[in-house]
Amino acid sequence: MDKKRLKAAVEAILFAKGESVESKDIITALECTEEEFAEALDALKTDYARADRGIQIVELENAIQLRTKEEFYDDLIKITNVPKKQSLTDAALETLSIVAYKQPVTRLDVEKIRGVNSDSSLNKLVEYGFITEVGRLDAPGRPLLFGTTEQFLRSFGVKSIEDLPQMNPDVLEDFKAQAEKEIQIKLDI
Amino acid sequence: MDKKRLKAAVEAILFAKGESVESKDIITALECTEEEFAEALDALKTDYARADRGIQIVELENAIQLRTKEEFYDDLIKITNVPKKQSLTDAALETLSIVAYKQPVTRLDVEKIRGVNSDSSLNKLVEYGFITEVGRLDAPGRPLLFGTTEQFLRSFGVKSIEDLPQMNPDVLEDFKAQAEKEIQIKLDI
Amino acid sequence: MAIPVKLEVFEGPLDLLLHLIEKNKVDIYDIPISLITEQYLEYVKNMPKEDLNVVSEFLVMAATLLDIKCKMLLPKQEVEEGEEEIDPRAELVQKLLEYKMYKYMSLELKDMQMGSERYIYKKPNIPKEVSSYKAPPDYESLVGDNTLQSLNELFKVIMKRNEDKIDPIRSSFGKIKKEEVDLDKKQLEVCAYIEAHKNCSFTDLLSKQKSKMDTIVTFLIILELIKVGSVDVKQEEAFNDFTITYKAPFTRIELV
Repeated sequence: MDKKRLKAAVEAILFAKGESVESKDIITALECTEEEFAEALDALKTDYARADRGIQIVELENAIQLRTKEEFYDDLIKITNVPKKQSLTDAALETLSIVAYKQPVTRLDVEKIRGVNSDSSLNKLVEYGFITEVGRLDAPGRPLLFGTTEQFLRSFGVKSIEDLPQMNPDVLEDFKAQAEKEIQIKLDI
Repeated sequence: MDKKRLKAAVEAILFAKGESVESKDIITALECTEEEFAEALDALKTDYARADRGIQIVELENAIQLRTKEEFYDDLIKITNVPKKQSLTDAALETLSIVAYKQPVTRLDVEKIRGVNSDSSLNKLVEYGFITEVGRLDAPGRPLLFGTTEQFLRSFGVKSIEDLPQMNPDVLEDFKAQAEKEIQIKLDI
Repeated sequence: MAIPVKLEVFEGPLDLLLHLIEKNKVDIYDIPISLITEQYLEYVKNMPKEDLNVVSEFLVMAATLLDIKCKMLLPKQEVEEGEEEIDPRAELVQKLLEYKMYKYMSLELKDMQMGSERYIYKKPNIPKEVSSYKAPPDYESLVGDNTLQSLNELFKVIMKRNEDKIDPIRSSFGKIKKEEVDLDKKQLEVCAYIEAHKNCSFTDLLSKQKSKMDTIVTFLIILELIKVGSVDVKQEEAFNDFTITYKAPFTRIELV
């Protein structure tokens, strides 16, 4: 398949499918090499980057998907029914951050960290499609394990779990420094 | 709104809606003139006409819509219909053997022999082209008669129906005799 | 009287503790346990008690706090050489830090979600020609290992199975007619029997019946005779036989 046709075919597939498509599936269907696919994808991205284009490619784990560019949101809400955003409660957000950073986790893991029963938060997150059951822990009772979904990546604007903001011990150090500073201020007064 | 932005916004709207959008609705949403809109639309059409684009604009009455170019349907088929390995079910094989050896047969004949409704097996076999309607029985309701096809002969390596191993009345008599014998043995015990 | 205080809502005991630590501007690594416990208990005392599950979660933490407070009041235990002395608060501090970290990350997530709200995705538009496409039959895989021979074998099996369904012995049996019990005749028989014996045993009467249906009908007739007052039935002891005594002339019984 010549380069132009390959590029066009990738666009055609992404448009028709609407949802995310795994790169390897496209490569199989179009019978091209990984390099040829990567080249076509790059060419498409360059195209879409132009100011007179309204759509863009978003990469999620090993899949790609088309979406509108952010700057047309205000125009779009005037004419399309924008799906309602799932606004999450603080409890659900806390639970989500535990699942995202510690996945796979059981209900009990979440409950231990939060110090409260988190069933309803977990259920809500499953219902919204942000997390899903990813298996069972090899332990008595074989409890369910939860992990985040592609929908989570999409809704929170990250390519993959690795791209989540880092949560490292430094953050904890910051907390400590902050706490100490606060105490200092107090003592100074 | 500058021309490039207008063009991009039209693309974003067409993409997000997926279905057809009335031109006047786009004009209202983007607060542009009819001329500006027509110009943007033309520019988009010129873009999409290029060989390296996979989508096109379709105009219907007073509405427009984005659509995959027809020449990529084959690629889409490859990615949306992952071919399942086809094989004949036991039910279909039974039905096929009955049609092959007792043809021409009606649905009712097959059903009587198999003891179960065989419509779906018969339909499947017709769909695969192994059997076909060969006429109608001269009986109340004029039921359809089925027989095997050339495809069946080809696939099972027979030159003609006459080459099928015959199942003659003697064989049936044998079965009957055999069944009686078995019962006799049972009674003797 | 307690002044009603509008209570802040906390996600859980850890959330409340963090709040108290921040409010008092104390070091999370060196929590003044008495002060914090006191404030914690004060909050729990005032919290709405409707949801006992929630309350109990807060109470568990209260118990933990009191436990730590006790340990800190006790004189320090002798520590074995080389081993570091364990602060009773250490475990709680760890939990608080872990929770605080995830809580912090949850705020980051919240911002991220707001930032990615402005993209719109589209629904699939699979052309009809594509979605209704049916792959042509792959005859090789359809036929698979089946041969004309196996088809023939299968046909023989089916025909045999069909033949076996007809049991050659039973199919030759004549039909057995159902024995009907003639109610009028039966009634006359039973009545005549009782009248002739004046006193008779129920068991004896039943033992004279030929079939199950006869027995059932006889029993029903006796019940009816009792009802219309033609006979008396006596039983000397539980589980013993009944004695049927003739009382009055019989009238025709309509058994339904």
